[in-house]
Amino acid sequence: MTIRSIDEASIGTATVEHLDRGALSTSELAAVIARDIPDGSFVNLGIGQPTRVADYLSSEAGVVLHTENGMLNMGPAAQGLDVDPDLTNAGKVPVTELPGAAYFDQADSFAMMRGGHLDVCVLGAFQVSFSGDLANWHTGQLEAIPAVGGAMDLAMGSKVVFVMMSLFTKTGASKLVPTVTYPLTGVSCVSRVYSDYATFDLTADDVVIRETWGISVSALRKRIGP
Amino acid sequence: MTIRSIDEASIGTATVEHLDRGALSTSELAAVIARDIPDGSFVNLGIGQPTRVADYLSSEAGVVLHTENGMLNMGPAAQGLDVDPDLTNAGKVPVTELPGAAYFDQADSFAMMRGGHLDVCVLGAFQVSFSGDLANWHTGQLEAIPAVGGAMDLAMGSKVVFVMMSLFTKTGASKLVPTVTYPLTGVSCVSRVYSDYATFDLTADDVVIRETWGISVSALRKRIGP
Amino acid sequence: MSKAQVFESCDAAIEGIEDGSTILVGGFGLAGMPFDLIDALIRQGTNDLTIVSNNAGNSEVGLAALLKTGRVRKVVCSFPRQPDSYIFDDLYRSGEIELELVPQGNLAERMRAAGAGIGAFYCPTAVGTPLAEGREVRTIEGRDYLLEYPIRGDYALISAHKADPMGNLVYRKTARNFGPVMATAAATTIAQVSEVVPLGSLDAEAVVTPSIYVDRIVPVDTRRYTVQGAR
Amino acid sequence: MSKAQVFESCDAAIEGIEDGSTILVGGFGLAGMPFDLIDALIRQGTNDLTIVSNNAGNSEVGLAALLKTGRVRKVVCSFPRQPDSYIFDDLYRSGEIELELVPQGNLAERMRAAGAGIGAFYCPTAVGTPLAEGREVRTIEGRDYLLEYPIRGDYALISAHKADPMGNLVYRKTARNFGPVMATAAATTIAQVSEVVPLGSLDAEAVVTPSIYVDRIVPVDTRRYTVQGAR
Repeated sequence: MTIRSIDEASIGTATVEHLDRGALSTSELAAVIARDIPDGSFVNLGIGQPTRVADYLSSEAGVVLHTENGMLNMGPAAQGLDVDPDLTNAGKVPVTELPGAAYFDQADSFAMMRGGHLDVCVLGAFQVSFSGDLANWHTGQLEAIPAVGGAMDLAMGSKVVFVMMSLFTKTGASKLVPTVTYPLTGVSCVSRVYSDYATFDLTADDVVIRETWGISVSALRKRIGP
Repeated sequence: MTIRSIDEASIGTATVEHLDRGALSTSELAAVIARDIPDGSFVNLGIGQPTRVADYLSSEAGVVLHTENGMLNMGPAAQGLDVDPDLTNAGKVPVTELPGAAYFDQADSFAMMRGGHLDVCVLGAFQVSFSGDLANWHTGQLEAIPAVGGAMDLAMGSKVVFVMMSLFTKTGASKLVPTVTYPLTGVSCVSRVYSDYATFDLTADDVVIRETWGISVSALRKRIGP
Repeated sequence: MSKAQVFESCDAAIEGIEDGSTILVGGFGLAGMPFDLIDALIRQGTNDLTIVSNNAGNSEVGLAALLKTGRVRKVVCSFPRQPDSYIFDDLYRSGEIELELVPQGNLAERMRAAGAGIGAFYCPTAVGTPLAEGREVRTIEGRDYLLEYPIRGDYALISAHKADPMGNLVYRKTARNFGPVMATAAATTIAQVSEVVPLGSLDAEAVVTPSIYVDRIVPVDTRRYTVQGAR
Repeated sequence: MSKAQVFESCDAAIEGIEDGSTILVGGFGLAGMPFDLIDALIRQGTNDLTIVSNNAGNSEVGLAALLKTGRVRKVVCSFPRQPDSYIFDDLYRSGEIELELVPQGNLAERMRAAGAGIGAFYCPTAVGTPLAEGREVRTIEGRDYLLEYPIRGDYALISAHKADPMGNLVYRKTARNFGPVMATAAATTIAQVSEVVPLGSLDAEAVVTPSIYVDRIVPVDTRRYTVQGAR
């Protein structure tokens, strides 16, 4: 398994290096992900940072948001008098419904996920391996209280899984790794990693760098290894 | 396995022999079955003769009829302008709905049956064995076109399975038999047989004759054997 | 991507169905049968089909008319024999059509499994019967079960009552039957409906088939049949 | 037999729940949680309970208040850790409560299997993860699946929006969540509702939980909570 740029694969396009600026902010990263979600897709945005992708999806794109607690065509977060305790997203935040919404129970909602009907889901991650293994539910620390929710179902069920994360830990270690050291959420399930410094396609044979921000491909390779 | 009358079991009641009359008509048999269905039960009546049991259920009894093509609280057959091709029973006969009805799809309808939520189902039969094996879907003739529908699901799913049938074939052979010779619908699934000549409880050890019409217990034993 | 498209004709709506396809066809008897889509499929001339449907046609309409063309290789169904199923009966007796007989609940649950990403399931129905032949048996908590595998369709042809432009569906009474589960089990689901209503006019609490399961919609003039004939 | 009974108080509605029972408790966070039934269970004093619920309580209301009594032996859930789940957190850290962690979809599907008479099923979720430990793996058409068994309840305590006197239920928005599947999976299902409406006033096409799954109903004054507090 190698880490390479797009040009080395000779597929007619080149990896874009944005060296005139720093790494992406979380908002900018959310916008980059939103840009890559095809119009009309059915999408689940994971709890935390991924929910911010919704802010950058235009209504013309017709992307339909699924929330695993039982709804399709979820609208934006509810404000003020629109807050209804019976209408929340998977993060338990009050949200709204859009015309064409549908409600269903948990068995039906997870059947929908597991059955491969969602086009894209965007998840946060502690670590992702070069081959697409995902760790995002448990730090592995003994004193931590484990909680998995729908993470494993989303990781295995969606047609395409995008990860949204910062590329490096606070101590500078890469979170895109040869082998995941945290407890796994799913095996070979991530298709693409969106991070503040770069986006990566994870293929069966390679990690392909698609785009970088504030770092060159060669510098990126050195920091990620192996 | 023995065939015995209730009094031989010494449980305080005796088998009732109605010797002052002939065997039950189909209508009378339907009325006998209706009498034995507890108030408030959820009941599925199989295609054919068993549907006639509905005619003898009083509305005060609050029995709720299930039809496996997707409905609870089915009403009587539809007449004239009430006929709606979108509202039929499992025999494809137009029916009506009662207040408190609910519709559901086939996966949900058969989940309801298989999950053991129906209190009683009444099925026709070609043969029933002393131990409750049921044959009611296939004559076993090579040229016959097989068709099973929901028969096997009903046989295995209901809390109690009643069989409604004539006791003897046209040639006089008993349809309550030591071992079923027709292809099976379900194993050890019948609790009680209602027939024109007698009703029988099928227990783990015995066939208990509950009531007879136009035949004595001793004559009945001789005709059924073994 | 998966957003539903609304078509003006059934012929356009079924475009792309190829020879050799497995097609899930809704309906219980005549209630919920997608007559207009089937008629279009007959006009299209696709051959060597496997049809999954509860019954095998009545009289000479709908599924029976499709069988009559001789383009159906195999039928997977629970109850082919009906008083007016003479077209199927003749094909079966002459060996011109293959039959896989599946108990009705297993037919529904195997399609649900396909739609729900379940690899296989243990089911108590048909244990000890001729339909258990060749199936794995497992005893769980003292009860025997058969291992059943998913049934997937390349296409589902279903009939619903109303759709909105996104593809949300509601049905009418017992015509609901196999439509919702088939919609989940096919790669491409095509629904004929009596009416396409404006977005937002279906009650979100009462949608039966959410839009994610529906690919193509075509409004048709309602034809409903009873066993006694067309109404 | 199985017909629903309408009760005037939650205390009467939960009568008969015994020590050692397994209780399915509806709700996703606070939406759909049967607060009033849980309060009655606390008053009743039943002990040694196993609770199956998506979360393990928030703040000191509902399920959290029940856990605080120390009468819950084990929790089966998918997401116990929440910002305000300090009561569970303390019990777990001090070893006073047992936790079986189940992915959310498996939690729902295992209860569905219980309600639907499925003996076990092969599920792709959690393959290769620590939650696969001890589970049978089977490869079907090149994909690995884990064998999952049903989760049954002695009782289900759920919250719905409206009931009719027969026990048909409808829900409100995402508060529907686990109510419908839990109602199918318990020997006795007890539903608190905002309103009991006259027979015939629920749309038969829009009933979510048919009456057959509901044993006891109790109308309560609606209390709904957000994570920010009671509303």
